[in-house]
Amino acid sequence: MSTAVTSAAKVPEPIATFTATFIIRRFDPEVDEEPRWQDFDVEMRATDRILDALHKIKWEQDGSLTFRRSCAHGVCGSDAMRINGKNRLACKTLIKDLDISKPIYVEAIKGLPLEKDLIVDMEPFFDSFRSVNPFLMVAGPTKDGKERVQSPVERARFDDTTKCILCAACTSSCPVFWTDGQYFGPAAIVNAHRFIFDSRDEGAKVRLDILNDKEGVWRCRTTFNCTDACPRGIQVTQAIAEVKMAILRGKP
Amino acid sequence: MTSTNTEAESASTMIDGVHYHQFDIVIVGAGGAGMRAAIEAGPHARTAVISKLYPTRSHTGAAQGGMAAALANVEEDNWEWHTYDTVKGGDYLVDQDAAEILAKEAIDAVIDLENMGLPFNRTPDGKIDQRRFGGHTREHGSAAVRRACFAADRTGHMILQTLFQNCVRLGINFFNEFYVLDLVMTKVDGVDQPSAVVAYELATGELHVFRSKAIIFATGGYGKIYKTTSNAHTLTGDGVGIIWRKGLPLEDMEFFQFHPTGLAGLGILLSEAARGEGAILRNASGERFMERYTPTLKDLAPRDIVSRSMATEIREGRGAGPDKDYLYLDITHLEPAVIDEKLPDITEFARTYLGVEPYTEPVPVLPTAHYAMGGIPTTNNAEVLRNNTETVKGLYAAGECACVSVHGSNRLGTNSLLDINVFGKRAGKNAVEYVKTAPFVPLPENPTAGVQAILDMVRSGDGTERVGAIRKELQDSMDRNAQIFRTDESLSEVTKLIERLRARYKNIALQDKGKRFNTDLLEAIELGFLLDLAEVLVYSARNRKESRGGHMREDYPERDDKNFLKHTMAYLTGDPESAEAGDHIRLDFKPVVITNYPPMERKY
Amino acid sequence: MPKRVAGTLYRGREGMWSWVLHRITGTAIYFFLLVHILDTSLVRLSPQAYNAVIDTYKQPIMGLGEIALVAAIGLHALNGIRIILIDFSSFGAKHQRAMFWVVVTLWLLLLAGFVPRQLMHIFGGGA
Amino acid sequence: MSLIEAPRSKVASPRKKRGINWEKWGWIYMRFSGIVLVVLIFGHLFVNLFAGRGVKAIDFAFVAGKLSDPFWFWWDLAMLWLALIHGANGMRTIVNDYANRRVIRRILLGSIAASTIVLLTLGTLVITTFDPCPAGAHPADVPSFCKER
Ligand SMILES: Cc1cc2nc3c(=O)[nH]c(=O)nc-3n(C[C@H](O)[C@H](O)[C@H](O)COP(=O)(O)OP(=O)(O)OC[C@H]3O[C@@H](n4cnc5c(N)ncnc54)[C@H](O)[C@@H]3O)c2cc1C
Ligand code: HEM
Ligand code: SF4
Ligand code: F3S
Ligand code: FES
Repeated sequence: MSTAVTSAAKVPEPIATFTATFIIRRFDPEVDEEPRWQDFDVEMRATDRILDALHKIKWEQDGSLTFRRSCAHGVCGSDAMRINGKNRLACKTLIKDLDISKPIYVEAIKGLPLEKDLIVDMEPFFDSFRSVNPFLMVAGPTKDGKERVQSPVERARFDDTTKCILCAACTSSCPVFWTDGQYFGPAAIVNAHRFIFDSRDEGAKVRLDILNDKEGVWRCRTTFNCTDACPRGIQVTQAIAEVKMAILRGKP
Repeated sequence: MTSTNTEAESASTMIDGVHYHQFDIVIVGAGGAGMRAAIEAGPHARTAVISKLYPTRSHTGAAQGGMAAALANVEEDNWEWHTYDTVKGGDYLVDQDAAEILAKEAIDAVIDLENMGLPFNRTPDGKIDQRRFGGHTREHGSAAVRRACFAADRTGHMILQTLFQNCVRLGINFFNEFYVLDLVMTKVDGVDQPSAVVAYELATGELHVFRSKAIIFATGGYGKIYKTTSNAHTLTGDGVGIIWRKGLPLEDMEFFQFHPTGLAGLGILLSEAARGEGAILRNASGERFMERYTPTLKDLAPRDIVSRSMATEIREGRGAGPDKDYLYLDITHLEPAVIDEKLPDITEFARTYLGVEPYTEPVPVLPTAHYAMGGIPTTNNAEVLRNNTETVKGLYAAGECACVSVHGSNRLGTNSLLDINVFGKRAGKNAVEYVKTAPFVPLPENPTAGVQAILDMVRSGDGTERVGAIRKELQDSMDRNAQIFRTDESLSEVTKLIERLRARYKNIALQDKGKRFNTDLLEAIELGFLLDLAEVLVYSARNRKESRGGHMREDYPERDDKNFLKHTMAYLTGDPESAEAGDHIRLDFKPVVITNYPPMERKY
Repeated sequence: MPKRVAGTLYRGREGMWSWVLHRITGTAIYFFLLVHILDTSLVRLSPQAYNAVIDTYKQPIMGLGEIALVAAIGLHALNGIRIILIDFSSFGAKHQRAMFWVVVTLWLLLLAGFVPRQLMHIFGGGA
Repeated sequence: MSLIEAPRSKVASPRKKRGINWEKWGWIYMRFSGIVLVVLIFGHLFVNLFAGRGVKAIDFAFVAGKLSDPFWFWWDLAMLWLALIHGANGMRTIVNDYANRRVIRRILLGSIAASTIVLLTLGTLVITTFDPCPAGAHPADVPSFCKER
């Protein structure tokens, strides 16, 4: 046993650093007429995250670089941004997974009003979220003061969509959302899905009705950008398709 | 700003560029504790929740393993055993009446969450499933018990989401990305009474005064005083710092928990749930070393003991890796299907951040700064204490920023998610009762003066120092000197450093001079709180000349019940700039409440 | 007029590009269809009128245009089937990426069958 | 507040309660018609472009011949309706997506609707009232069966 563990163990190589170039789309609403690109050279290690690079820039080079972040390990949803053209969480994108022989482009997510540098206004996003009744709708508490019963199979039915951290990577990657921002967007649908397929919930009809809207599920053109962008690996397009089918059926 | 209640918004006015709002209850912090309080308060009083982050970004969402409650869904269990485990886990520094409340109300707290929609994992017959966790035992320590209710390894995420969802349902007023920087106190009949909080709006740089009858602090922990930590960048202890600067006491600040299994080098947490599901800690030679330290509970001993054992293994040269400086968490013997069902997130962290495949390889881990046992002292009703016996009327605290104290000198895993729900609810309920009869406390002459002073101080700085550099020095030193093992020498080194850092802090330069989304400015202010809290922590730790729970003094390795079976109460009494910590910090003590469990030797 | 946020091109994958192509081909076919209905309507007017117009379709340049049309319809139709499979089966959603490459393959096969034949028709002998 | 225009356009109507849910039925229609169109269009293309002499075989006589056959009569009629409505609905979606100015959007949607109605009427009339052997036509231009009448 002991030898198995030691031999299987990873021996980290001595830490090599190198210089990576970041081209960041800056926008200071108090100064700039329009966004501009700015280059930064940063000393990095392969295992560093893009968030580390942003921090290094902010803490060592330019304190005015502005972005949101909190948990730094992909569970709070603060730092969705566009890295080399794709929506990613800065804290979940490692330098080693990018081609650093070329500069790394970082810009704010698309389709939401740009506020400053990498920060966008999230209110329209949360508005959509709020409008799908994202909460358990039931007549009242249980009579015996205990939990509602739910079998493991029923629980597994909506497991995938409970993982959402509301980071907006999906919604802001959706070409339909970019067009006019009226579409509810994948994140709202994911959160509706989470309740529509929860066996305890009694509000599926209401939610299906909301999503059977001009700006609802039918606007999804199955471009899969959302699924590719989701840092939680949620099968977003699949979830949307399931909601469409539920609307056609008239029940979950 | 999110305001779902327009009626409340219209109540706000602007005078001299400062916004004034009025509510019955203002909750500072939208983590688990804050939102749980909001759900109690919202329907009964005009309530606002102010948070420096969007609610769902709060660090409650990072909690993984579970929430304890003696539901006895899978095996015999009862709340009395849970109380005992909590008391013993906290090395008898726990207030036992509070622990009893915690354990008793745990059951309702879990059921409440389930009824609100939380998708717990289920047993085959459809009840809430439960798993083992460190220090939770049956029959007073005879064997590990399955007490932690969980939703895969994202229990905190599901709690945070569920609470947020219910706040949406209730139409709670949120003021998001508003940084509360001061608590306004007004002298009434010779006593300081809270009348408002002052917040800085990130988006605009404008100040808001929230006048309120009751104020609940739920601002979370301050793990960022350390470098290696499982805590978020935003956990800078602002709330605790604000209370401190008001001259109100902080309790048991010397006790900080180091979680045994952070990803080596990063501090990202791998939940104890891994060990609850059967993971094993091994040293370089593959030995299951915990068998030597705690033969009964082995890897599921409380965190202070496991972390200390790990540090000992490394010190004695049994660490793994080229520098022998980490250990392994081994789950290779678990079925991949079980791992996928119960531990999907943490295995992904190992893959993403260390490039290790947990199905087949052991994961390099190290203890990581995790949880503040200490904080704002409160009664069992979440009322903030002014001293050992009196409370501050209308001021409440709950969650990690508070110290009830249910965790004593070492918190048991899964007891914090419980804490935020039980005492968050209590804070909300009691505030509602209070505001029914209480009047508004008049505002003082210039309520924003305190915040203006802070802003001027950091803004005016055209010095040469960088915030990032000062913070890094503090964190490095805390990791080196105030971590698992402490001595008077190491601790006083930090005290001296803080003194120097304070001088440099006055000389900082901000590069962002703007008003909108000035995170440069806020990081500077947060650093001020970090310095304050690190200083109290270290000062309290120097004074506690014994080893207990999370506080291990190598120069005083034994627990000393005769002299130190008491809570530390620290007060800011003078100018924090004064050279000696002793010049501006006064330490006092508060007796521990002991009901059923007289202190005993702690063996597992 | 305030400026719109423009950044780099979004680097979507098969799903996004197949959608872009679907839109473009759909639009192209639509405009062709408008014209095609009009010209075919000439059969009601008189045989001469119709024949005069249809003769232009027999020009080599139009012959090449017909290749483009068939290519567009082929891609649109095959991808349309892919979309329908995605919509109505979880198999489709799971394997959408592979299915895109199947669509491309089938499309190439279709063209491989049609193009030589069409070239024969337009450039080959016989009026 | 920001200089950057909010992408959320002002055009879209506030969410209102529906009569007929065009989006849903449109969506269903696109899929249903799509499947049928595969058969119809490829059949059409095969016969007109691929089989025999391809495009060079097409002339009045060819068309007249086909339209006199009830099989092709119904085929073409179905194809006309299904394809035109499919295409028009598709264009409606695209216009809704990209035409952000209310006036422009109205004009475009109006033209799509108008052209669809006109072309459907025209096409249907042509197919249903078609005379394969118009009086006075040159015998060489009409299908051979005209002579037998
Ligand atoms: C990685 C990790 C895993 C954990 N796992 C478990 C577990 O399995 N079981 C368990 O029981 N416990 C666990 N814990 C501990 C537990 O999660 C936390 O102690 C608990 O969630 C704290 O909740 P809270 O509501 O007090 O604070 P938080 O959730 O941290 O919320 C703090 C709130 O205060 C706001 N705030 C802070 N400062 C200000 C300010 N100046 N102005 C305005 N708002 C402010 C923030 O925006 C935030 O909304 C874990 C902790 C971590 C870090
Ligand atoms: C040959 C068989 C055809 C099939 C299987 C087919 C299938 C489809 C499907 C499934 C869609 C919906 C796409 C979506 O919702 O994302 C669609 C859209 C569309 N189709 Fe077709 N179609 C066919 C022929 C045609 C024809 C002949 C035209 C032109 C008249 C056409 C024009 C369009 C247009 C303009 C769209 C809208 C594209 C968009 O919204 O992005 N299609 N087609
Ligand atoms: S579905 Fe995924 S990408 Fe979308 S908000 Fe949720 S976590 Fe983010
Ligand atoms: S990106 Fe948009 S179009 Fe549908 S598949 Fe995702 S919502
Ligand atoms: S910082 Fe929390 S998700 Fe990246």
